[in-house]
Amino acid sequence: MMLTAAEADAVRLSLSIALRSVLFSLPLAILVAWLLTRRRLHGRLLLDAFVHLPLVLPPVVVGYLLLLLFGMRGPIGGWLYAHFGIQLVFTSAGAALATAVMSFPLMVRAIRISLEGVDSGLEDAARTLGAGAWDRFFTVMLPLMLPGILAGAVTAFSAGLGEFGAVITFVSNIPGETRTLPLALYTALQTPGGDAVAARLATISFTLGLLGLIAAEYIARRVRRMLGR
Amino acid sequence: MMLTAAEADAVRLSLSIALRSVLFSLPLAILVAWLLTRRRLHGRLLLDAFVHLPLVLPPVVVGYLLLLLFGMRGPIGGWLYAHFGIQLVFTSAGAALATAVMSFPLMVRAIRISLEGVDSGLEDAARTLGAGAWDRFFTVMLPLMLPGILAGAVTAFSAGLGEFGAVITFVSNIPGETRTLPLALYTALQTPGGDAVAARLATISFTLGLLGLIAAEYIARRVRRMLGR
Amino acid sequence: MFSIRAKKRRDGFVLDVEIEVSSPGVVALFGRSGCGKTTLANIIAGLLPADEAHIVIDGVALEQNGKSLQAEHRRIGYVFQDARLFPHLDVMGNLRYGEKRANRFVPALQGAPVTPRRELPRITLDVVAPLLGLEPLLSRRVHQLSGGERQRVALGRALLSGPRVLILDEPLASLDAARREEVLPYLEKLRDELAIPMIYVSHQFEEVLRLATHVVLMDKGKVLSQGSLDELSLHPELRAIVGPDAVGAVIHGVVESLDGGTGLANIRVGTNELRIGLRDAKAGAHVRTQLLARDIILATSRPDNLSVRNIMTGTIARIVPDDEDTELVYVDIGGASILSRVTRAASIALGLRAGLQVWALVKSVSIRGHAFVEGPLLKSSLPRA
Amino acid sequence: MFSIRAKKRRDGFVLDVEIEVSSPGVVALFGRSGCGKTTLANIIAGLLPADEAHIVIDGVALEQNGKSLQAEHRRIGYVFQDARLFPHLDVMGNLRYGEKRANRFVPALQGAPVTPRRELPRITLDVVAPLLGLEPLLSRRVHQLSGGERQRVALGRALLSGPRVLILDEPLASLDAARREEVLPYLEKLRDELAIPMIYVSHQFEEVLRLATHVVLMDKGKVLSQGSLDELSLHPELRAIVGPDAVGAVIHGVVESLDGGTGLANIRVGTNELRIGLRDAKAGAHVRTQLLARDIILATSRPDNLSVRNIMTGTIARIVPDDEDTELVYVDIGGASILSRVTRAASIALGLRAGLQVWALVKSVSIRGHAFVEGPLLKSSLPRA
Amino acid sequence: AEAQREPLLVFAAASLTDVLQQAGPLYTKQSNVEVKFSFAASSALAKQIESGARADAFLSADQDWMNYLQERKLIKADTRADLLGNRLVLIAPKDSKITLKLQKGAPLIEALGPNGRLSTGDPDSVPVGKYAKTALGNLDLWAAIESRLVRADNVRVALMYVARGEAPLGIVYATDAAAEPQVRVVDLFPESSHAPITYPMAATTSASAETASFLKFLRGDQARAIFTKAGFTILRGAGTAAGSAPACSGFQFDVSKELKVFESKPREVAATTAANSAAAIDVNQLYSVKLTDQSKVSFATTPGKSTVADGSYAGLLKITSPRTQTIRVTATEHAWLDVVSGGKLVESARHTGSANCKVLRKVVEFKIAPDQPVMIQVSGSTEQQIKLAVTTI
Ligand SMILES: Nc1ncnc2c1ncn2[C@@H]1O[C@H](COP(=O)(O)OP(=O)(O)OP(=O)(O)O)[C@@H](O)[C@H]1O
Ligand SMILES: Nc1ncnc2c1ncn2[C@@H]1O[C@H](COP(=O)(O)OP(=O)(O)OP(=O)(O)O)[C@@H](O)[C@H]1O
Ligand code: MOO
Ligand SMILES: [Mg+2]
Ligand SMILES: [Mg+2]
Repeated sequence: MMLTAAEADAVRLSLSIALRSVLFSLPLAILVAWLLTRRRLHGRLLLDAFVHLPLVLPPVVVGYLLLLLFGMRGPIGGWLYAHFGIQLVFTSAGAALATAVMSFPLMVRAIRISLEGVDSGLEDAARTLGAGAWDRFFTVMLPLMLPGILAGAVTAFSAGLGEFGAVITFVSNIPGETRTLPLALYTALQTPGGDAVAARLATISFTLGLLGLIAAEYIARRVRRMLGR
Repeated sequence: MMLTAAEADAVRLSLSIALRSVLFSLPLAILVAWLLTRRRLHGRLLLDAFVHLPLVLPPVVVGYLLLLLFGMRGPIGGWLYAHFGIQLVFTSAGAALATAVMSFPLMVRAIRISLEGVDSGLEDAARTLGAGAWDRFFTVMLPLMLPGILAGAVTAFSAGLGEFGAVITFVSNIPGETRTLPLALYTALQTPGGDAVAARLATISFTLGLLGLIAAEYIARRVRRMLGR
Repeated sequence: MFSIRAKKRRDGFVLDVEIEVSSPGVVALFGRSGCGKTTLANIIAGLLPADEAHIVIDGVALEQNGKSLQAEHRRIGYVFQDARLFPHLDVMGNLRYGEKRANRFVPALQGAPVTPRRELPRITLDVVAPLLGLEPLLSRRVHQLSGGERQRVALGRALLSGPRVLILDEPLASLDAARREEVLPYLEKLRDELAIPMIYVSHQFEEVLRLATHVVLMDKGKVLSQGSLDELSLHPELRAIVGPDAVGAVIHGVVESLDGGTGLANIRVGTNELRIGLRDAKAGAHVRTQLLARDIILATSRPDNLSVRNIMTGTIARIVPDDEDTELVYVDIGGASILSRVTRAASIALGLRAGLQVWALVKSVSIRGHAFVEGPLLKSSLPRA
Repeated sequence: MFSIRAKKRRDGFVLDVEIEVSSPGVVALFGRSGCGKTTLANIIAGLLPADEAHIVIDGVALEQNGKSLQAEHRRIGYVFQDARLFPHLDVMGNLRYGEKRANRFVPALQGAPVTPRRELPRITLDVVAPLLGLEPLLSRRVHQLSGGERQRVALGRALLSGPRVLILDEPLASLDAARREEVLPYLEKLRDELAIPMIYVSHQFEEVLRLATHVVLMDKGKVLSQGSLDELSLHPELRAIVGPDAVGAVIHGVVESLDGGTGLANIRVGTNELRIGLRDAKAGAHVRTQLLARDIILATSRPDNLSVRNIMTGTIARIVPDDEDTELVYVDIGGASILSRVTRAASIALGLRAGLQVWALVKSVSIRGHAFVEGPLLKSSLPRA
Repeated sequence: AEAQREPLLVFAAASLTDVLQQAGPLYTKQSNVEVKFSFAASSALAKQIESGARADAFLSADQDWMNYLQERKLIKADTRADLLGNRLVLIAPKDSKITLKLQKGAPLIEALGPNGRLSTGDPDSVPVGKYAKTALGNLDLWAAIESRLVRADNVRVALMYVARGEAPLGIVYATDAAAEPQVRVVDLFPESSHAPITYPMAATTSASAETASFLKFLRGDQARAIFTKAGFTILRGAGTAAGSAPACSGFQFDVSKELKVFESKPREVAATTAANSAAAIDVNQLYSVKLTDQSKVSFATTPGKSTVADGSYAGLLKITSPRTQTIRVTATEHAWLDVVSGGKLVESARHTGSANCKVLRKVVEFKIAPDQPVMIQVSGSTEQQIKLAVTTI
């Protein structure tokens, strides 16, 4: 199947935005997951709730909120623009941000589960060997969480490929800039007789997701073997 | 904060739809997660990809696909209607279906991670004690997966509260029947000056999600204590 | 009774064993750390697929001709090296888990001749709980147990599951001596009265001595030697596994008479008589005991005025060096062989040499006799004597 | 040296111990399964918060006045009852994990007097790997190790981490005798040459005998008794932990002379002399040994023509019943006490009673002497003799 | 009193949310029939009806999706009528200083500033965007502005971008602009610059009997007040009852002459494909014009509506000697009309139309130089056969 220029654009954009969103949110998600598993942290529940916000709110609303915060007139967006010349709204960077925000809870959840699955005895062992909290985190927890992190990243990447509402609301649907596959798909569906194009795009979406899964599966298998499971 | 009748309706609908979707998809998700962790299953990757479809496709597209399949003129929907008088499209049952489909991959992922975290030595122990595959599954795997299942269910429930694109596309936006909180929110946003109402609805959404999370956290803590972690 | 052949290749390690034991009883797997004991146990239990296996236990085929019974249908009570208790159940729940499945239906291996199943005795919680000292633990959560407590619960759970065979992978390693002393008699009972065949993995000769009817000595995945404990007790490789202090001949005897007052029994061993502490034996009962080489004192003339009650006459069969400064002296005491370790200095001083008549002394308290009930189980495994 | 006080309440179990040991060396925690040894070890390591604790080891305060040093700053090499190897690293990776952090900076407990840190000797992989037989395992993955192999790797990892103290929780329980024999000398070396203090949890008296300079006998969360092994070796509770065969007086002696040819050393014990196999000792060295009660033969007249090389004269101090049919006889051999177990029958036959002169016989091969190097570590823990 | 009857289910374009939510309860009050609305994108609603949704009526935001349903015979064609009209406006944030007259060569790009973007619906799919594209095209502004567009998901979002100041300018409907206090209308687009903005409504084939009465209510005074207040124009056809005579009302100027001409019998004529051979027609006479494939037609001047979907029809006609300076060209079908006089495209003076008027779809007025031959270019027609008349004032 040859892609038209517009389709190729959308594919390229989707991949790059999903990837950027994952790369951006992964370290943060790991950190947050870690914070959330520390029993004694104050305001843990609040942080938890905040992280889950994008999950419980409709994507469009998240898009609106992002616009309020990260728009050029928003408190954060304005500051970013004034100081760094960074513009998020109507750009692919903004699309990556919206995607990251939407998939953040999924990522945190996945990582958290795997974090909880790590035998605390091993952390104890590392402590007695002299590993401080950060050291332990990087040398014991992180490697053992790898399957969970991977799962979280794949979930986020896949979800990122399909992200729609928050993206279209925050950065609109600009060909070559923010028109990702789902937005192109939506555009096609809005046109009477656009079904054939939509089907094509859906197939592409699906194929990409599938490829991502296969890759993830392959990596996960290697990781699992490495961890001796 | 007093709710108007329409808001109360939306809250009730959202809760019931999210709950029904979780209850409906949970057993299936556990089954699928289990199948997916069995290394030797043929067509595992295909099943995996299929499960992830709703994640990689934009919700609106999923809604259209559901409409094509489960609409009264669709192959499955038509059959269901002809034989059982079951109508999914434009009903809250359909909304639950759409919600379930959308959150299914999240649920499966969460359950799968926790499934992989269960010590296979314990399964071996159960085998030598005479427990067959199903017996083991229900008496050893399932209880040990409980935290993951719970996490998956909460994720799904929360995501269900925020589900929009697939629902509005599949079952439309009918007050009292399918107008859940996010749809009501959307409707409010379409109305000039509807921002205040939208904000109210967003707050309700968020509060509900938060309550669910707190409940889940509480249960999870008890489960973890029960499992001696 | 046990007919086990198994091959399994793992990276850097090859297991290739063949164990044939015609009589029922307890097969001890003995060998150095890493020699493949757990691997073999897992294959027998059906938890690890072998490259090639033939496993028939108690007339029931578990694996043969490429066909293999599922682990859950093998009725093998397995006490793992790590206890593997279910963390979501309390102690009672763990015990009940086995008990509930004790009466399960178990299919036969396809194509195997269906042997009428020996009726297995039911072991109940009432028996197991006090025996293993589990009563105070019953409502405990698994993570609140100490290492030894865990192992006891695991043993109880396996016993309750109605096993046809028990596999015990170093079950007593984390128990203290007193607890071990309490559990061992029950394992003996299982063997003698309930006639549950066992495969027993251990490093402790003491345990093997009390339980085993057949010993398999393994090394690097191979069977080095197998046979009765008597034969194996003279095997040189044993020293490396059990340590020099546990070397000593295992001998059999028959109780001639008992002195209820002193608790000493007169045991006929070959042409000699031994007096050892043995309260529960009956006259005529078979007794097995190990005379540790370190405990045997040799004299070239009959000694008197000693607290030593056991003086056997015999002839030195041969003398072999043990370590740098000691020698092992094989003494034929008429119908049985015993081993004595002496320092080379003493050997020279006494002029020990093959053919010399000697008196072998051993304190009664140094000898632990273990009565064997004459059940169907052990008859065939008893020695010619 | 060790100053440990800890209280901890868990459901159904209360730990309340106080251990004071002024001299460096090896403190053995001894006690029945479930008595709280692991709990105490975890508190000392800083892994389990105590309700109340005061822990000073080697002059370094780890916990006091409600202030507590983090586990990672305590420099405690802990070998866990379960090995706890890192599954994502191979054996080499596990060993290196400790080694890499051996030179880490470690803060002092706030408010504690800063004692100049004794320079700890570096233990390197070159030493540890061959010693523990780890070379063939280095590139193995953790899940490919047998139970014993895991334990050896864990021990190596702890040794490499530059510990100030070692806590060993039954580290040898899953090793075979030969491997144990190989590891024990190294633990002795650690104690004597590297002067690494240890807290050693074990059920094996043999291990305790060889390593411990101070023994803490625990029961149900309390310290039953503590002191030198000599004192403790006569404690009745010991029997339940180590079993009747391991009961026996621990005595100290000084090497008088050595016979290079026979490998036997003459040891002065009180007014008597013992000849025991001891190759590596020098004249004048201190030797500790246990004379097992089961090994001691009593005679009422001097015996001859025996392979027994050790005949001590002494007087019966007292006789106490041991079990139903045996008695423990305390014999004063001039400057030391030894224990002999005799059957009641023999006791009656020989007319044993307090005040009677007796000859105590023990085979040289029955005695395992353990030379103590006269390092700074042990001087103060050595007995008056 | 009457028992509560089955509620009506009305599927309506999201942009009608506000007005219909006001109108609904009024109808319920008067008829004791509850009306439920499902608001979503017209496309989704159309497809839902296709999938068997039991909606009684459909109110679309554009003709396309109504046509979609009509082709599939899912609406009662005789109930279809254009209910409302709207205007396209250029808006700016309330505090913006921008002033601009929307005409050819207007400094729209300049008004956006160096980085600013123009916010409107996605021209590829969202109706407001499609109208904006046509209008900008007609004003020769499209090419320059295309890359500076913010293409919103729907008109409300486009409006919000401007209201929030994220975009300095936007193109939305007059109704939306009126409802949002944070924006200010910079200028209205000339009506001639785009096809009329109309909201058709129809009863579905599965509609309950009650539906007709509701549709009638929407065309009544009570509803009209709500619509007018919101800024909608009421199309003429909306005044007459559904199903009766053609709803030819709501025009913005007097078209009685045209209506009359359209009642006469048409003459047949075939439009030609080249300017030099254009078929001559008379004024004040109704013609039935046969068009040809647009791709085969070589226009004298590029038609004002620059991009035209494939498969549409076109053709050329000419009037030899008009005596007046003002002519009106009227056509039945939804076609684009250009008048070329003296080799130049003549800009339309004003136009009016009513999609629900079966007879007159579009009346466009042109000022021409007298006694010059006038060329009429028909393009972008969805039908091959259209009715057309040129009238003189
Ligand atoms: N999963 C595995 N993959 C590869 N090799 C393994 C695996 N598990 C164990 N081995 C190796 O197989 C050999 C036998 O291991 P096994 O666990 O059977 O020893 P064992 O006799 O039970 O030892 P121990 O007394 O220490 O428990 C060892 O050399 C071990 O390293
Ligand atoms: N997490 C816990 N919560 C409550 N009680 C516990 C917990 N862990 C252990 N215990 C109890 O505390 C007591 C001491 O346990 P500990 O593990 O310290 O024993 P131990 O002396 O190390 O025994 P072993 O020799 O069997 O390893 C035991 O009775 C045990 O049941
Ligand atoms: O009301 Mo619209 O259909 O978003 O232009
Ligand atoms: Mg093993
Ligand atoms: Mg312990």
